[in-house]
Amino acid sequence: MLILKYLFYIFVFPGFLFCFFAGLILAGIDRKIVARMQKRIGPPILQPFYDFFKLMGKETIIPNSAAKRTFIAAPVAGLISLVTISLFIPIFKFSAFNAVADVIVIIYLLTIPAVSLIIGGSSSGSPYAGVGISREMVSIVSYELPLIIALLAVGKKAGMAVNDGMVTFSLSKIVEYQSLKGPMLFHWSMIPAFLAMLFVIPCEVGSLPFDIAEAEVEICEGPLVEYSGFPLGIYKLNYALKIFIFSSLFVTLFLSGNGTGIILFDAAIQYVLCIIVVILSVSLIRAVTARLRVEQMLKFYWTYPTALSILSLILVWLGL
Amino acid sequence: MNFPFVKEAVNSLFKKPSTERYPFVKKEAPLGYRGRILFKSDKCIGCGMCIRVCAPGAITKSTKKTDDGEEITMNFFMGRCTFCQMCADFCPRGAIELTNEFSMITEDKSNLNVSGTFIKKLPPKQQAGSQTISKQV
Amino acid sequence: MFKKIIEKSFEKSPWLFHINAGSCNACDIEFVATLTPRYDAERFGFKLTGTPRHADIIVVSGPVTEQSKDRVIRTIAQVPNPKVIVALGSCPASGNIFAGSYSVLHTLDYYVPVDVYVPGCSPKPEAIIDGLYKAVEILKNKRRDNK
Amino acid sequence: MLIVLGIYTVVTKKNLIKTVIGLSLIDYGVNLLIVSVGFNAGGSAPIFTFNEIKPDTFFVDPVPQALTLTSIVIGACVTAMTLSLVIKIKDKYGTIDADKVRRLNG
Amino acid sequence: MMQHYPVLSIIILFLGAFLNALFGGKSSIVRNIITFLSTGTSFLLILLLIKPIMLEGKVISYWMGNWIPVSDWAIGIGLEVDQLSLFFALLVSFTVFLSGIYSFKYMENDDTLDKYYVLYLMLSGGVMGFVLSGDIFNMFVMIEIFTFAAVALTAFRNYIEGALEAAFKYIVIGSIGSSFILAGTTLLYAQLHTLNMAQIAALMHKNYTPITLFSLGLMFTGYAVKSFIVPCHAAAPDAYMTAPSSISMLFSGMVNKAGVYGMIRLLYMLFQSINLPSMQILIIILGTITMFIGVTMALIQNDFKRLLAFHSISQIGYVITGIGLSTALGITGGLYHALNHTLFKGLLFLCAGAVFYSVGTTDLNKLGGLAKKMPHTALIFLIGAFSISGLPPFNGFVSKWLIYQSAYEEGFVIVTIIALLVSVLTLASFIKVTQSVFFGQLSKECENAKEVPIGMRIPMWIMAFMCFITGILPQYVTKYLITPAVSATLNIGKYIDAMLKDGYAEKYFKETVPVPNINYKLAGYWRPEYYLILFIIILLAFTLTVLAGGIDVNRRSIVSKEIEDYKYDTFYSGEKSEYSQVGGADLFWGLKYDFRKYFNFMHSAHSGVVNDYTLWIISTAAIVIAYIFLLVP
Repeated sequence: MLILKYLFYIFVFPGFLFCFFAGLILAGIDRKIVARMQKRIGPPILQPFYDFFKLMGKETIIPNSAAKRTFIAAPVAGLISLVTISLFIPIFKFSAFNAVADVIVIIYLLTIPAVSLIIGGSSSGSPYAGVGISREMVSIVSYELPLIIALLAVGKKAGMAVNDGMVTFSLSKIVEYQSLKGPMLFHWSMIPAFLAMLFVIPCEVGSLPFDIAEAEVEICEGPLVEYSGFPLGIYKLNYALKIFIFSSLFVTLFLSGNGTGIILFDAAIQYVLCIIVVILSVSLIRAVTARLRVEQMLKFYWTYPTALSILSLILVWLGL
Repeated sequence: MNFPFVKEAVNSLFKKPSTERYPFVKKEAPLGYRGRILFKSDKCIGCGMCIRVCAPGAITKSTKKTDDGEEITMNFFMGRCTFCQMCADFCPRGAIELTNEFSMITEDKSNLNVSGTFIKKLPPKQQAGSQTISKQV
Repeated sequence: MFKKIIEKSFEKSPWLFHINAGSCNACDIEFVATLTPRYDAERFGFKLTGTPRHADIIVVSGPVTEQSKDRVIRTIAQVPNPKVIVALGSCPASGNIFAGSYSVLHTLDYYVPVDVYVPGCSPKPEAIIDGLYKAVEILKNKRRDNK
Repeated sequence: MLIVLGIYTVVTKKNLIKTVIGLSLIDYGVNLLIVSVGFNAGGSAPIFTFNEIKPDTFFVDPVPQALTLTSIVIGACVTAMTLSLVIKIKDKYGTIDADKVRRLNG
Repeated sequence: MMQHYPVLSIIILFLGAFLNALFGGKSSIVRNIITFLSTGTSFLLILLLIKPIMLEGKVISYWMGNWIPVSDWAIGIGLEVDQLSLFFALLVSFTVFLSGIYSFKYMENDDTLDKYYVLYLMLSGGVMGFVLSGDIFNMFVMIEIFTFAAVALTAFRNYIEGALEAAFKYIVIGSIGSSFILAGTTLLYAQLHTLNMAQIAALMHKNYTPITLFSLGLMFTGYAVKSFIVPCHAAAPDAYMTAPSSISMLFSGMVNKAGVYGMIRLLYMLFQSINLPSMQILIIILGTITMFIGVTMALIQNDFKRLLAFHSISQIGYVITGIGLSTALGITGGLYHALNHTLFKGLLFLCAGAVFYSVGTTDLNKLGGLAKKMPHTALIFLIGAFSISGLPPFNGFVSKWLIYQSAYEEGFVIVTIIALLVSVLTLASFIKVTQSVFFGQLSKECENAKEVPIGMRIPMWIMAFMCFITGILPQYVTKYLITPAVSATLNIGKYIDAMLKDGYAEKYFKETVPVPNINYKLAGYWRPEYYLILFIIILLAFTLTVLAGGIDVNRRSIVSKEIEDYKYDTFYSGEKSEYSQVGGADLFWGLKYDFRKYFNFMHSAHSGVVNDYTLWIISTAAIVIAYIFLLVP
């Protein structure tokens, strides 16, 4: 019986199907909002679905300089890790697996899709992919630092109150803390961490100002140069899933509390919050800014957001 | 670190998008637009002025002997034309006119040709005395 | 049912890839103009991609000069099947004013089977949208008949 | 004292052979240290045969002496090894100046 | 019979070395058999020892030449095997056994092989002896033996460009380190008149005289030199790079682990001073610096083995930090990481050896596209790279997680942040290696690269499998291997009683020895059903790919020849797909550009001159001693 419950978790609710639809719709909304900001009609909301199914229908070409097996396996590895992350993220107190310390698990699981993109790109053997990989890696290094500090700050804050002063790495404890004391955002010591995380989302997801790795213009789609048909579809799906998962992680960290009892309502509320977060951070910045150079991005990420999150860490450290 | 167009982007979010819904709403080309060529074969006298003046050489003339004169067909190959309207200006008889129809999408190249034929009656020839005329002058 | 969804989605999200085979850039600007807010091509799902591998519709502009000949052939060969080739402007169709030059020997359809011609020395954005619209139909029945 | 002197030579001298000498100096210094540890005044050398142990003879502590034996042997091997290496470096790099023999850096 | 296993395992190794010297010259088969037998039996003996020691917690003590301690005063050299030393012995014998198999094939086109195997067995015997011995001078002798063997092996392939120079540096630094240890041992002896570790621990309890503190400083630096902690790490990368890969695997698997073992024994056993916060901070600072410098130096390397060498330095930094935390969780993390490090670092060095064996060069800029020619090595390398950078299903993740957890709980927030950052940088540098060695365009040199013979691939597969297992089943590994070892480190009462006789420890320790509570809940361990779910997901994903992949792949129609031959070339925006490999030095331009001042400084700091390295060691010794005298009492 337990297996069935878990199977349901994996495939339906917080797992594959839910994320599949939620992610793609979120990506559609994001593209529509960006279009509307530029005063043009913009594609229909279901556009990512059409893109995905069209790519399923197209022929898969494997270039002869590619290492065939890794070339196909890489996108699937990214997909698997994204699905497993979604199991860990609690939606208002309900989470498929409430392992004790899953913030670190999530940090590492979040790097796997990026690594799968890199391995896929490098296995395709094209020089464009080589350049794309080195940029993707630099972008991972640049956004990882502020992300870690912000998560530690949140962990420390939740840990202060909930599990007797020790730091907590478990999301369910963080949610519990927020249900007691209201969403994390309202504690003024957490505002810098909130802003830092807001900056991190575009780079983590790879949206415009920081999508140097998949810059269409200069190095034509970076690591995805040689992909076509089905693996490319999986990569586009990964992109959409990442938006959804990272924003819902953001919501659990900063905006959650004790939602209503029924899971469906909770999921709906969480999803609405995700949309707002995505619009605020990804679409707005995407519609307005141009693409940065690699080391400008690194310089940016290791100064402003890191300083913000360190500030909030210190504040939390002083027990405020 | 100022984001340039944030204000403009946000309030354009609420305004109506300014795209023209083209395929569903037909749109007329502006007045003087140089579109597809309309060839009025009855006015044309086959002088070939437009051929000489057409830069890409999109106009070809072919004549065919028929019993009551030459049958001349002028063929304007749209695929080669730069729509510069030189031929329309230079045509002494104003036989060429560029309409403002702009979408000439085709699958095969052949139906890009605009052509018109007309019969040009030659002046009646005095069979024997043709050389004599020249001497009189 | 699955095949039907794929069928419909082919029509809804064609991706474009632009090749400049020596054109005077008039058609290139017009082509990109279709993606601007005024003639928004994105509402039909058109999206400009960076690599031929991602593309469905290939838009070639400019007379196929000797230099760009084998590059055009190679790039078009690298596009995965059900692909549609659109000749933008009158240069690829006939070589326009460059026809007689030493470097323009043949027109595009000599090297590659062209599906749609969009004539006009830099055709209007609306004309380009019409052309792409027809290309999408061709793509759909290409997809259906070799399925 | 000897140890400090040895360290000084190893650190400052450029010529590799001088470094080897410095090394062995350090080694001998430590050996002297070991021997001196075991010393207690007035004791006689700890060599005796079983039958004539006199209860009250006062011996110098034998254990460090055993230690020094091994460490002298080790010191000798170290010097032998380093010298053989120096010879090989000489014919390979053509020089034994520490500054020149620095291809592996970074 | 069990009493004699530890001694036997050491003797067999030395016996093997001796036999090899005698009969080795004749033919390679004889040599291989001797080596295989000796390493195999010693590994077997250690395995047999696991049951009594690990499970029942017994501690075996064995007096060489049965010099039984007279009136509870240790005279002879005692051999002491408790859980901790057995844990390390297991590591040592496992790596020795595998590397032996590997080197049969790997070294076949080298000359004077019998000398190689003699030195090889000397090295393994030395480390085994070091790990099992209970007497500090005996440990010193064993250190000398394995440093000697290591130096000789580094210079084994003297035609390699820097081998001699690396060997010379290694021996100079190594012997300075061991003279420090010798000086420290003698000072201890001067103070306590005994060499037996257990007795020292008992006598030393709570009464620190200045001399013992001074000897602590000396020995601490000595062991730091041996385990290549940052200030004195300069000799390591050169030695790793020039030594044959099967030996550099031993270096990274055993030699610096021996240094770490010495450090643990020194800090936890002899000087229980570790729980003084000031001493703790020193070790953690050293650990973090090692981590950081090791990785940043690795990023700018463009030689495969040198990059791996710098990585093993940074991983040792992890282990040291883990141990420095001195909480039960911290030490578990440290030891677990030591186990993992031996596994995946050994694996990576074997892959480096395989690449060297088939292509002949390990320079990142020249290699490329080997995945097509050597699929097995590429796959194994990927497993190794993922486990070292700590991606979840593999073993690096578990141990790093423990270290982060304990570091953060101890309040060292900066340490956790740096540790996480270092793990991302490790990932970065391994992506660089994968791209420039295995994927990308096939370079000219690699045309004739062929897959590595079976003989070398078996140990690689075993290692890769072990990496995966320790990653998936952390509870079992910790329950049987690590927790007993941790309890042994923390609670030394049992060690002393077994060594001398019961009740001895109580006499000296005024209060009963506190048995630390090891019942910390293994924070956030994956419950077994996770694995079930994980496998289901992977199964699903696999079917998905085959199903969808299948549909399109067979539908790929071959159109006319002229057009189609370009179809499968990589996309060069039209150009002929000529060779242009992106890899090696020109990766991570962004990072290098931003920190170029830092990288240039680091580059010049490793000047390669022997004197500078020795200067560093001396300065670290001075700092450590000054630190101890100022802060500890």
